[in-house]
Amino acid sequence: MRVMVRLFARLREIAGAAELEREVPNDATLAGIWEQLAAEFPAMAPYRESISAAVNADYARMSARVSDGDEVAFLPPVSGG
Amino acid sequence: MRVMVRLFARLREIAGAAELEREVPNDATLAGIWEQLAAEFPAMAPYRESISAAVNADYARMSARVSDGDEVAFLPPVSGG
Amino acid sequence: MRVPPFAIVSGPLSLDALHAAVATLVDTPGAIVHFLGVVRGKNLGRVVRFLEYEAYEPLAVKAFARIEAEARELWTDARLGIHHRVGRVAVGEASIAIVAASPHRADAYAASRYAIERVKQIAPIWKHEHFEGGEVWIEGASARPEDEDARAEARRRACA
Amino acid sequence: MRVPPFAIVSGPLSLDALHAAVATLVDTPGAIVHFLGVVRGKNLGRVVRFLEYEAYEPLAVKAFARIEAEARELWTDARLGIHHRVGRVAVGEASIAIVAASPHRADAYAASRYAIERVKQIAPIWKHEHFEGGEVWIEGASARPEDEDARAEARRRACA
Repeated sequence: MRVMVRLFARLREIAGAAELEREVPNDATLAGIWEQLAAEFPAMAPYRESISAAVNADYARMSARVSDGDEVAFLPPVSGG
Repeated sequence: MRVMVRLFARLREIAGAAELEREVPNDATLAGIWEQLAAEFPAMAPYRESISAAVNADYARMSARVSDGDEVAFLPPVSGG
Repeated sequence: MRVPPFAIVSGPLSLDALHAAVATLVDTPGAIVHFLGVVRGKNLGRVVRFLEYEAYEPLAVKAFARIEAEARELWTDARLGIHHRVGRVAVGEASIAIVAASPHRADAYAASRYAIERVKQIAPIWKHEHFEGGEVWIEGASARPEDEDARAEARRRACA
Repeated sequence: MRVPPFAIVSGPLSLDALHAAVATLVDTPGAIVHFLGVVRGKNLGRVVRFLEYEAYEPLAVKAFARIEAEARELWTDARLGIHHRVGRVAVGEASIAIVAASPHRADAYAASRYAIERVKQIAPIWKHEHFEGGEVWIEGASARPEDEDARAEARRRACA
């Protein structure tokens, strides 16, 4: 199945894109999609412990499964305000 | 000597005037001037414990002496804000 | 329009003008906190028609400056502006505006809260409440600027 | 101009519009507290040229609404508005405006402070600092909306 991966701030810069469409396994979790990305972009690996994730613009745990067509987001530590 | 007494809020209403020029003894304290006023306007007497006083627009203790021409103010409990 | 940071004002308060006056006093204000005290339509079960405020203006302005000096003993880099209305103030309008600016937000919040507590304690200002069926002078605290218990209470409320 | 209480905004923030949007949500707001976070000219010894903010907009707006819901669990009658800028923000300009309205001032102050602490903890917004000699992404807290320790810390700072 395919998901749209959204990336922000430094992660966006590492990937060179704010959105990436990626083919992932049917039973993929956010953690699995992250590992796939980190393999593709090794500079992302140091963010493994500090990122948050969202599915369809709601915060989600890394263990959450995703569905075909979902929008998945990986968020580096935030700094609003 | 003469002083200008300024009164506010309920005290002003009791006196029927915002300013009163009054003759006071040369060694008068604020407490003495207050007693003179409270004798003139008995409805002020209940304020004895709760008023504050000022001389020439600075807070002053009731034991402070005043000088000829001073502006003396008696302030009921405040309610700004 | 240039306005002084401490003033008694007849007519509507201009928060923008007060903000501008205070923000420029701080070298690098990272945080600005505004407080507006707004006239409520009910008080102690009474339906409020409007308030009328009276002040001893020169002493009130000095009291505001004193309050800022006290605040700066506690939060060195904070600056304050305080404007309070006199005369008739309608329900829903602001009777007081306080602007606190500081490099850091903790100090701006604390200085702002300290200021409103101290204004209520020591500023020579009186509220005449006109309600459905009558009117009454509101009498709160005896103004004792040097009362350390009152200052301690204001610090406590400011979470200092 | 009608504005929503929670928004990501490109271009200068209008505190007046946000104030109007929030004040009408409270039946009798006796106290309104504004917080403005302003871009400082120095950070960690660097001379800041400007900031550039990026947000995950739909999630940020939901995070602001979540923060208000949390605040209303603690201060039932308080209402919040939160606007945060994205894009380039100059030194001296506000990057965030928060309006808190409540019948009572203690709740308005607490809800305001709680809100800015929670925005910094969980809103999906990032600050790109452009300084003399370079640029850097500022990375603060890992966004963990359900982390009870973080919420407790925000309550503590709000003096709740």
